[in-house]
Amino acid sequence: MKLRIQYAIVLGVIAVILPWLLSDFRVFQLNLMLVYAIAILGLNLLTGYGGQISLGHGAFYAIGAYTAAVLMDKAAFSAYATLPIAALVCLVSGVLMGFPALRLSGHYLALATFALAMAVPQLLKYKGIEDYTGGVQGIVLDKPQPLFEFEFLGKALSEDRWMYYLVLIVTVLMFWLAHNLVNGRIGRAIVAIRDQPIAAGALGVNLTAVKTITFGVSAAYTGVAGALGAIAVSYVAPDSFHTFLSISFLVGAVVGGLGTIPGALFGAAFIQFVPNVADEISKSAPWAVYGAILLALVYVAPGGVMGMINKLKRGDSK
Amino acid sequence: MDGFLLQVFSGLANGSIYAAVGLALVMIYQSTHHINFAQGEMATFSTFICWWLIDSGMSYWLAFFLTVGVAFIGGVVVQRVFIRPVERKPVLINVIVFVALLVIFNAMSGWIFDHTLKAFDSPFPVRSAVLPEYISGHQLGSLGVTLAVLLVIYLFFRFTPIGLAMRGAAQNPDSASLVGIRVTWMLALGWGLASAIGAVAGMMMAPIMFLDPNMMAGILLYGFAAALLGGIDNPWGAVAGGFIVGVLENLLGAYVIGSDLKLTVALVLIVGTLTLKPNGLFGQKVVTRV
Amino acid sequence: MNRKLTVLSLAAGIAMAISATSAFAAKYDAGASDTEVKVGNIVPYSGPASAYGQIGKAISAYFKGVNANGGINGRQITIISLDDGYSPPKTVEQARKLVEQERVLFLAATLGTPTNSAIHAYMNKKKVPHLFVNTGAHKWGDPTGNPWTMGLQPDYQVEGKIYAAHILANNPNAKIAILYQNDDYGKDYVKGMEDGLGDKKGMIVAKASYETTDPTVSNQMATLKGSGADTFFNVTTPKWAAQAIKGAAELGWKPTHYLNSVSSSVGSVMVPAGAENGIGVISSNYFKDPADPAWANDAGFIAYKAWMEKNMPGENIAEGFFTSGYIHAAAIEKTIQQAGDDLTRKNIMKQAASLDFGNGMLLPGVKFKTSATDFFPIENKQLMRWNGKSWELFGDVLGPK
Amino acid sequence: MNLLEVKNLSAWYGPTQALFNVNFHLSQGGITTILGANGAGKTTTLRSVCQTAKTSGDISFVGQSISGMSTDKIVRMGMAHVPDGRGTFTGLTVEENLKLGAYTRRDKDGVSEDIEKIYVRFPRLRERYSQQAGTLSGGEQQMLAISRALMLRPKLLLLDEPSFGLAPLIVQEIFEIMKSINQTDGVSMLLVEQNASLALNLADHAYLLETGKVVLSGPAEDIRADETIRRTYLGY
Repeated sequence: MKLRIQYAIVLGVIAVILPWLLSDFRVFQLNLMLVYAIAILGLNLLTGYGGQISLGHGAFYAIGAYTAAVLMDKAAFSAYATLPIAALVCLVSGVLMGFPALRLSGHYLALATFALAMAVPQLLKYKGIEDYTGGVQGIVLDKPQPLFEFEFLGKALSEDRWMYYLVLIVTVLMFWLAHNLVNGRIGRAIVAIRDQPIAAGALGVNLTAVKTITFGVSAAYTGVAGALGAIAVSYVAPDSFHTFLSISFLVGAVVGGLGTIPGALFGAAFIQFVPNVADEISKSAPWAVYGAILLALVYVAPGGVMGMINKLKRGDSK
Repeated sequence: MDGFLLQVFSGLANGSIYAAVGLALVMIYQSTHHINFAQGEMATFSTFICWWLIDSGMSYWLAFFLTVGVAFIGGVVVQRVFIRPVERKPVLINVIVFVALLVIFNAMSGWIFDHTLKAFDSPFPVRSAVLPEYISGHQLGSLGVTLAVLLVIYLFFRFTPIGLAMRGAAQNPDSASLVGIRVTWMLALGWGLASAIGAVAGMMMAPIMFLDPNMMAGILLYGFAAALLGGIDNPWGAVAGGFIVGVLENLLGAYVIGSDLKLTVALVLIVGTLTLKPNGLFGQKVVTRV
Repeated sequence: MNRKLTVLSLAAGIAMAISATSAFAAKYDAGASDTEVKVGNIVPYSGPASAYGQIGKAISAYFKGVNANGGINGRQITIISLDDGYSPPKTVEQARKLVEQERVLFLAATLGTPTNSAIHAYMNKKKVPHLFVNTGAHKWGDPTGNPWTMGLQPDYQVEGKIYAAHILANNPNAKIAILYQNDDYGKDYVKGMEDGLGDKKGMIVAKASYETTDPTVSNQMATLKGSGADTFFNVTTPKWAAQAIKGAAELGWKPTHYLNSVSSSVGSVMVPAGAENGIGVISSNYFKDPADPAWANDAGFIAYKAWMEKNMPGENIAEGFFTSGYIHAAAIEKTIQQAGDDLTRKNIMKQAASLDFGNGMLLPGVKFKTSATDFFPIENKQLMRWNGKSWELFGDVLGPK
Repeated sequence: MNLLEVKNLSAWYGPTQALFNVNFHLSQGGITTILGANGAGKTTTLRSVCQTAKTSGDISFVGQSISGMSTDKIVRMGMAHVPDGRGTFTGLTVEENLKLGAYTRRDKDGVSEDIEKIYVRFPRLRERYSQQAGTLSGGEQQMLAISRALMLRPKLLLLDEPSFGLAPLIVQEIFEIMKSINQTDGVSMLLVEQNASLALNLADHAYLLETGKVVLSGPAEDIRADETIRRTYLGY
């Protein structure tokens, strides 16, 4: 146990100092990476631990983002206050989506959520809600301003660094919550349902309740990520939540390692930085490179990055 | 009344495209119990091959059948190379392979054939012989081709030994291998057929929608809705489902909810069918052994 | 050991001296130096709008040619073109990368209305020129509100007004049906048409919108034909424009057809839709369509063709997107030329706001014209009618002088 | 010459090893039965013979080594298999099930001739020829499974617990049919069966498996007469 605490302290120190070692732009990229990590962790709870496949988590990311954007734009909410509300709204929408999902498994659920991901951009442009969502124009938000001046290593506490600490706190909180959830009673029930649903039912696990709650919590995670993403980018528009966003989340979950908590960080780094690399490799087909990497990973290391790390750990510990 | 008939007929025409895509999806589901998310992009890629053949001087029908052949072989190769290694793996890994294939085929279409809009000529006369003011020549033609493909598929599965073997392999792979059927090749054949049907759907659609790498993006969802509504394991059902979705989408778009929510119609259809009637209108009961 | 040190320090001294002296003559902001000017560009190379990536390719090729024969005022121009997949959050990230990481002097010819909206505030806060954005929405020409952003092409509302004026002149009691894309671009055109008609807005009898994810516009066309309109205003992007033209012919509907300039490309719209289906269609444009035989022996086109063969070998000459890139690149080149050695962002903006020049590929009588209060470089267009083979220009050059 | 020769065969059922260096053989035209309690490795033995399980050791059929050969090649050499649970193609009709049995055969008219012979031997199958096989009773499905195997005109027929889940009267009828098939058509059989007394009446040679090892083998009469076997397995 001692070793893990040492890891945690070292990581904590690095996390706090990091933004002062990087330029504003890199910090902005780091913020996006942490936001994606929360979204992927949410998806991981549902797919990695719960075994329910979702190709539509971009929809909850969009709902979270728009909840925050509309509250900040129309109701002059402060950015921080929108986070819990976005979580709540997405929890409810997750549970609502969870009910039909109860009767679906495997391919069918993947299909239903894929349809959701494709329909969301159009729904956001719907005339009926245009005066709230700004329709196709989207909504421009202003970033939360740092509350005090601060200088360190020759760099000022800019909006991005302020945003970094907000995102860092939320990320640590979410990862800690997930850790407890997964190792607690509910977590065991979720995993039991994934591996032996009928046996789990026989042991008195209330499948309906656990599955819908898992869907709700997973949606809430992705919703909070959506809200943070909207604030960090300070602009939302229907075209920001294209179908490929949901695919990227799934890719991140797989690359990082399904059924693992830290895996979400590696997955987030992958979907944040690899597209830029792929863009350099081939201007006309960045997605071909992206797809090829994904295929290679599925064949070579289905356990993802965490799978490899565990294999190394198990390897040398023998 | 005139407007209504126009909507119904253009719905039927669109429906024939959704039916063909739905049929391709059923082909793969029947033989592999997988839903192929890359079906749309594979069809677009095959249609580009046909366009390239025609563009380099080949006659339409020669290019048409050559493309169907190439698409068939392509489908078999894709199954043997990409799908077979993960056959026994959990559903999620398969879904990810399909998604990766979707993304790769889409990018390759853009890379090899670039993004300029391409016209695709139709083998059918412009004015249709039947009810010309409601339906165009090509729409009537593609309706006919879709039904012809369905008939060929029906005859193939009903009366040829390979067709029978494929059905057997799909239902009971263990027994199939015990009567000497190479089950993995049957799955590959299923993919080949689906890819060929997808190519036909693409070639029927390109003259209406004009060919570009993202031609099929919108259609795939309607193809899913068609296959599910009709019954994911029933070819006839998928075709009927396609026509229903086409007409329903047009009528709802024109008269009920306005044409800017049409994708949502497909979403509601898919989720509704899956939850209320999982095996669709005409599908067999889905029985899973404990 | 110390001998080497002295040599090094000597060299450093000289270098300092050189840069110091030239510093007095020329003034630089980030992204400009004696030998190089760095310009940023963002277009969608992937995703749903990847067709427009070809514009970025043309711009980069243009400046490869310019650098080949000496660059501008002795400096090499480095175009850094990034992909945003037409997704606003990605545009924000790429813009910040160009401004803060690559430290470009200014951004130019970024494409798309939602994507540019995402970085509109950022560019003006950072006081980095956001020039010649490749979208016709009305909001880009706002010198007071957003002094660092400037459009290029005539804005959609002006074009809508031009068509409205033509309808009022030629068919005062026309019944107009409009098919438009459900976003800023589509709505700007419709607003332009409505403003142009003024109190006779009632002439618009039917409106139908479509989504970029719709497979076909066949049922919208059916509805519009059903409305009994005799005039059709077609506000669609290339793929749906071709469908609408062909669809109208197949439905046997022959209204006076006005087509928005975004889809007036011969190569990717009129020919695919069937050249004879589009006979009589009226559109407008501000540049010569390379696929149009009418310009076969026009001096500007011949120079353009030579440029294409030299800098973009093997590419399709008929592709209108390359021409759009060529024209945007010409505006960028002119601005840098006029800035001379004062390569500060303020001066770049000043020069962009005082352009007055023509270009071989612009229609005769159409030229770049900007001033401190007019941030719309190109505002005049000429109407043209499709005769089955090429566009025939008619009437005089419309729009403010 | 032995039709089937198995030398120190080991086999795995998934990750667990089920057979440990088993040796047995089957002579031309003979019926050999393999007895043993549940989980003794009887089914795995059959699966090993037709290579649908992971095996090591040598198996030769009609004088040719088939270890490592793909199942469909072995089937083409004339080995048919009536699997445990009958393996009926429930979604196909009775006739389609029979046709699939002859999938590897090229002689069209030979196949239809055999179908007619099956209908003569099993009139109930003729009555239900166009019916979904899943709707047949247990006994009828067992008849169908055996008929499907016969459609191959096999040299060797592997039978996995044909008596499973059937009423005694029907089991009697099935075993009568198997005896007549062996005598009239000369089809050698490898019978895996829990119902030891029935199997021993039919077979001429028997082996007794216990947790993956052969513990006793010999002619069927001796095994039947053996005191210890009767008490432990036959229960009388």
